[in-house]
Amino acid sequence: MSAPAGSAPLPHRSVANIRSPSGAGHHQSGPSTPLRAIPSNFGSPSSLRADEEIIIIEFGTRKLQVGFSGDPAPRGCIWFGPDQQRRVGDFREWQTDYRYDWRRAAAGGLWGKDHELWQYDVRGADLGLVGDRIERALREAFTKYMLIDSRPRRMVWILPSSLPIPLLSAALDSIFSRFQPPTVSLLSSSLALTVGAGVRSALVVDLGWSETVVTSVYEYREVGSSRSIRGGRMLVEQTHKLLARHLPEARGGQDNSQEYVLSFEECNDITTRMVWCNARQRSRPYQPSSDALATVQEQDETKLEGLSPGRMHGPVVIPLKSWLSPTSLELPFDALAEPCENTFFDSQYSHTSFDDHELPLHLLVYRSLLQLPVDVRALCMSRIIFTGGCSNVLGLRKRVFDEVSAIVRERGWDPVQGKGVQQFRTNPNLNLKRRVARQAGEGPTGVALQSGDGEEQDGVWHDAANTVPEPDPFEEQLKRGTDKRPRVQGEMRAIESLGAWSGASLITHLKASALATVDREAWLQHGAAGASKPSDVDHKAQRQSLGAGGLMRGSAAGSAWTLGIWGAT
Amino acid sequence: MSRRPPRGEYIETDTGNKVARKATLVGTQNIMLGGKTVIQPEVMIRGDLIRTIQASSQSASGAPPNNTAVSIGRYCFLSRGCCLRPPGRLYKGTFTYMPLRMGDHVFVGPGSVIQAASVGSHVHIGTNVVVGEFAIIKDYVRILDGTVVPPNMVIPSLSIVAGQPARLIGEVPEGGHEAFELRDLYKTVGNNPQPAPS
Amino acid sequence: MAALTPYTYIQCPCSDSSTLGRSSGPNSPTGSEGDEDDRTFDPRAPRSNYSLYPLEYLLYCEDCHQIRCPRCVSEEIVTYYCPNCLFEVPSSTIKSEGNRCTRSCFQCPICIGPLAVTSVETKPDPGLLAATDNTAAPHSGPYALTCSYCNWSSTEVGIKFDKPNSIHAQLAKLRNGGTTRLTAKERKERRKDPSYRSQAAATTGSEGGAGPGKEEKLDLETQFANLKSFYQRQLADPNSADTGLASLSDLGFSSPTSLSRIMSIYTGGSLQDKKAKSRVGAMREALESDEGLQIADLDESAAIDKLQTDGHDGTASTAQLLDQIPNLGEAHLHGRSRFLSELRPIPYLLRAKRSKRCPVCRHIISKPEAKIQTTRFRIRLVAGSYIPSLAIRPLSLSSASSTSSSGASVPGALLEPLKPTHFLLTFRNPIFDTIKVTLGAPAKTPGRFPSKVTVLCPEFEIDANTDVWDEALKDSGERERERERERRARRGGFEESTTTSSSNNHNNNNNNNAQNQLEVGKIWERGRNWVSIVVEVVPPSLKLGDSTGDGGGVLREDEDVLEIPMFVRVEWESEGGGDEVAVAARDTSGGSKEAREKRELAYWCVLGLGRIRRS
Amino acid sequence: MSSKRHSILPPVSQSGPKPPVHFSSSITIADSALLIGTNLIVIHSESVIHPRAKLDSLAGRITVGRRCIVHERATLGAVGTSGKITEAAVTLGDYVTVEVGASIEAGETVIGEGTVVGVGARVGAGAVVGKHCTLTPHTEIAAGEVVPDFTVVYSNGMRRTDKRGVAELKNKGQARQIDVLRRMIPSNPAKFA
Repeated sequence: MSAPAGSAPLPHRSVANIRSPSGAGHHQSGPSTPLRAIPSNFGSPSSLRADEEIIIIEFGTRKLQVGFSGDPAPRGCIWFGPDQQRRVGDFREWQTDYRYDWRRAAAGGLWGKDHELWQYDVRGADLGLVGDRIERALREAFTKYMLIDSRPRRMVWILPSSLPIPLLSAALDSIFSRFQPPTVSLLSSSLALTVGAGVRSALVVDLGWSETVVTSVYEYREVGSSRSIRGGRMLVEQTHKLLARHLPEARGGQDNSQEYVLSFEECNDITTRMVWCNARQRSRPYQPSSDALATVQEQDETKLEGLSPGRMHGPVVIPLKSWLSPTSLELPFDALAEPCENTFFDSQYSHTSFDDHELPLHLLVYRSLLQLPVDVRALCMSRIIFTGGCSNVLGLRKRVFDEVSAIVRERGWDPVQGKGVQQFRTNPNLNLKRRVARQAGEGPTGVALQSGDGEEQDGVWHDAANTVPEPDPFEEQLKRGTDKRPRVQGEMRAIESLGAWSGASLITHLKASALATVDREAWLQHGAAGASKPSDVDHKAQRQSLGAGGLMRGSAAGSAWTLGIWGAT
Repeated sequence: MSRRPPRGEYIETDTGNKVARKATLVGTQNIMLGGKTVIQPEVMIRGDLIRTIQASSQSASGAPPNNTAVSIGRYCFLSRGCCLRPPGRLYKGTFTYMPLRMGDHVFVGPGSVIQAASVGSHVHIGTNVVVGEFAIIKDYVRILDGTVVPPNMVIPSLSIVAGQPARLIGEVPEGGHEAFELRDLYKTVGNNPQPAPS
Repeated sequence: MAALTPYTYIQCPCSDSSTLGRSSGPNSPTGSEGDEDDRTFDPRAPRSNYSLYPLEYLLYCEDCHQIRCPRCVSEEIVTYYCPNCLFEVPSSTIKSEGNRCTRSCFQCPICIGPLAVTSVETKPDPGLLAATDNTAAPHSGPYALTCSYCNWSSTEVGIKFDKPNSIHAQLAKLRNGGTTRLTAKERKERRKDPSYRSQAAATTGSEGGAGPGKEEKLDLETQFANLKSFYQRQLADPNSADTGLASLSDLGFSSPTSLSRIMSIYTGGSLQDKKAKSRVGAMREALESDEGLQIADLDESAAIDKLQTDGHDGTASTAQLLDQIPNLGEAHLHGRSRFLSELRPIPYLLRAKRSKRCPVCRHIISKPEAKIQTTRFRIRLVAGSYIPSLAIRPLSLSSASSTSSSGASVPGALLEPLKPTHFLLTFRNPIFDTIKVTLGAPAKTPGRFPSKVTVLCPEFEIDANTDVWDEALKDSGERERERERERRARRGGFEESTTTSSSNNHNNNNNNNAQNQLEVGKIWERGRNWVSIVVEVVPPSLKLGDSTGDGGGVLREDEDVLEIPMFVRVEWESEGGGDEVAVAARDTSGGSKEAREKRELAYWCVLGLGRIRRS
Repeated sequence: MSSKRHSILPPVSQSGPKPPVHFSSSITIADSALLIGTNLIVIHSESVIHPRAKLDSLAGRITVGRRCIVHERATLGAVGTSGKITEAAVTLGDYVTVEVGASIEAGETVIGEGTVVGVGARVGAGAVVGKHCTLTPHTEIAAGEVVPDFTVVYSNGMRRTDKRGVAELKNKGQARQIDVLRRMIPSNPAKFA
């Protein structure tokens, strides 16, 4: 057992702390609060360590996927929901008369929020609570699906590369103190996906819950990433709107106060079951007049490509239980494509009218490709990986793919004709493309321009720009090297990945090291504060993508370790 | 014995069983009570549904001892309005009932219908529970109110089940075993009941 | 849900350490802000739901003299078994089989009821036919899994079996729709002969079209296997394995110097002979399906049509999808996993018997017998036999003191707002030493609707639980007599009033004489090893109106339940203990640490008294 | 217990008038079954009425088809929400099983052939349940609701279609069960005639 553990009194004994948990809270800053004793007292003796059985955990906003390294798929998947937040031994959810009062929850401002582990906006978030949730979910996974004892095991975490540090450290805190993994290695989901697809470069389109993130990976390194708030949550909200619109107007005045007329659970269910996505319409010009309405598109959906001609607009009956009075709703099948249309494409608006954070998917993909240097783009565009919950929306992947290829056909990769300075400012495409154009030419000079609109993206973005000069020189080498071994590039192509979890399982199984490896003792002593920022490690690192140095230092546990890309901010 | 002038709502047998006069016991000769068992009013036990597979010749009248249809252990508590009946099924082409066996310290909540093949000891069955035919319930099992245990389901020891159909929702914690003890409850009913301990 | 029987939750002290365990770097400014302000424990803070336990969930370490909760014990597996067939499963096979029963135990994908094997030909009613005697039954194959609750049958997804036993093995080889699937091994062999290709294309075509050209559609398991072997081939290095590994890691995960490395590698790779592939330099991408590369098939129009034709009823609910295990026998079912036709029987998850250790001293505090059929425990140190149990009863004051009777005299009745109500808390001492109990409760409960709380007697002693045999071999007669005493005592505490509580002999009840009216600092009544005191609460009125900040104008779930946090400190002396109770009683600032002979246990608990009537 | 009497059967409260009945000769009806009401009660051949089953024709005629089994405490013709008198209160098709404690409210309520009404299930007045349906225990069918053939109602109101196609086998099974029951349940139609 570690020295501090031995010397420190047992937490249980010290009454003062128990009496006022909050009061104790003040001690938090102190790196060696006696109460740390407990964690380090757990089975530190290495004899108690499980024979290398590495546990892989993929963190999502709504679910946790857990399994053993080397397995093709996770053992268990825990979704977060209000029922998990009850006290132990509270079985009310099983009482026949009990119904979760979602209206109250909705009134409390959480319509669906209680189905999320965390929100990326950590302002005012109770991080301790996040830790508790993770712990409980993990415990359930361990006992129910993995059937493992509580000997300390090494862990590999798969995280979205945009995860805010407070959340990450909250997670690390609770896991380190409750499960005592000797080390936790961090992997970014896009990398895991790339490996899971068998490629070295890819454009990962993660149609996630809280947002859609397009990450370009080049030679196993994230060289660029852009995101849009158009994600699963928005889709469910849209579905709710759709259903609400079709509900009979006899809604009952008492409910007008309510923003939501249906429960999140139900809308979510209907979304996953019934919502689909229109194929791209050949007939439609790429930029419709901004006054065209979503409803307009409905009519000509029969002549959509990829749909069998014989399709009639048969109505679909959807039972609704959570409405004031349980009923069943008749919808034209095509109406069920609206939510997807509005969420991900909004094609009735001209593409210039969107802010950076709310770009429609096809523009998002196109632009993130555009931002890439030519050679990188060539590789990425033929290695597009769709992932995330919304990739299950039937037809969505194809739609995005087609839209993007259409834009490419129309404009190629040339910068749009920009005129005037203010337009230069307002139209993001403009400077982006110009930058790319330049970079393709002479490289680094692009940085100056780039910094203009980097605000949305955290560190990674800048790296993206900065990495540009590096690939170029050896890309010629590459070309020379591979002419005998042709690499598919330059053409739009989507490939299938096993998924982030399985990718990570592969990586771990092959004993490749992670972006960052956090040592338990080190963490418990210093916490996130102890993590040396990649920049501090060496200045090259900053210029490297992925907050490099994470790997090298991290593996040398103890000394100077980083949080990899997550430490980059 | 029910001929005797009613002296209270319960018949108390010499083995300590307390059987409400308002209980409906059909085919009592096929019902075995282990003793100290409480049968509240409006309970129904179908002792007449005996297994016929081995010798279909014998009718319910000439009852050999092996003819037990329902056997109940000690300190069981059958609440008002519950119903115990042997499960029946097609076996090799012919239909037969099979005996329903119940261990000790089994609490059956009001309005529940039990058609299990066997119920272990220290089992708590809540209110309005339906236990399907040939279900097997092991020891120290808690079945929450309104649960529907589907036919043929096996519920392992120390489980907490609920739902329609029943599913495992938890395990009985180490400290929870004593709660299944029914001796105290036994005393609280009868012709001269004593109040429950605080 | 109006009625609510009073309950007690205990907060395991370990959860505080977890609060503190969170090193709050500069990064987590808002850590546990929930109860930063008030010093009392708030049962309604969202976090407390994670640290509160009913007494029976708690264990106790005799060596550390501490409560241990499920969060702070370390577990060890004693036995694995299938909850359906109740067979023990050797730990060796556990991992390979995904922790699921490999016999014929399955759950219904529709309703998750148990599935039974029934013959398809002469279909008997599965409701009446138990799984077990199919073997005995005359009729023979094909067989199907059927649910006797919702009448689902595996034939609905086109799955039938030749043998009634070892269904798990048979199912592994069957796709939905009945087409057989090859294990990775077979696949390799089959890949040799060309005739297979066409057939493969045919089978896979049904699932949404095979990849372009000679692209072969791999199921997840195979793709994973192919990828794995591909990477291993790439990493394998005749000279030294570690360089091989290094190549992936460094390339992969961007060490600062990776650039130069990549350069060298690619130059190295540029001499292209077959052997070069196996060199460090040749770490390349997978190029074909044999290497695990899969071209995505984006055309889902077929599925969309199916969605329209099948409609809502043809799709699986999220709950049903949740219970499914990842179907490794299929390629990516991106949207298609939603259809009922894609559901598969769910092999039962195994369960495990676990023994539990104290994390600190590593002593075993709970150990069940290994045999599955038995429910005995070798060791079972439950908190209930070490810390005082607490029973709550609404108290309706008899004639004597009128002030606030009725109210909640009936258990479960709603509490009247703004009306003083009394509850009787009965503490029962399970241990064989006299214990001293000190209670602390906030005058006002935290939360939006604070209720006033007064513990009339916050400090008292409980006599030892003397009669070992009594508890040990539950001689009902004895307990009977005891209870009898209590009962009469409760009815006004006449009888056998003797000297004040001191040592332990049976019949001494502290004489709180006659019609016990509420006296502050006075015990309500006392028994052999129990004491009951009175708590007076004044429930708030649940007036919402001006929305009090968060949560708006709506009453949150359980906000109408009157819960009072109470800090319980129990002190006792294990034999030979010096008497410094009085000393350590006041100062809680950990003077207790030093005291050796003196034991002390302190924890928060939450008393749920009842629901308050809405106003 | 003294083996003289084979049952403890507290007297049934024979409240109300004794209804006119029309029994097939081949039926089995326990003498502790409870038949009340004013309208005709028709029971077709080979059906079995368990002890303590209650047939109430107060709100109209009760018809039980061939080879039906009405288990103990089941109620046919419970005067439910609509207290109105109808021509046919409850009509059971052939091979219908009404499980323990199930109740079928009066008012043109129809249960189709081969349907099983599960333990404690409730069928509202005027509901029409199709053929070979399965109402799992505690199912509630609202008044006036129509349930198509081969529907399975499970888990509080979820519905699906029974695709096993075992209808005739179930009927065979029912026949066998009846063979056994009529040997066990002492029938006493005379009492009600």
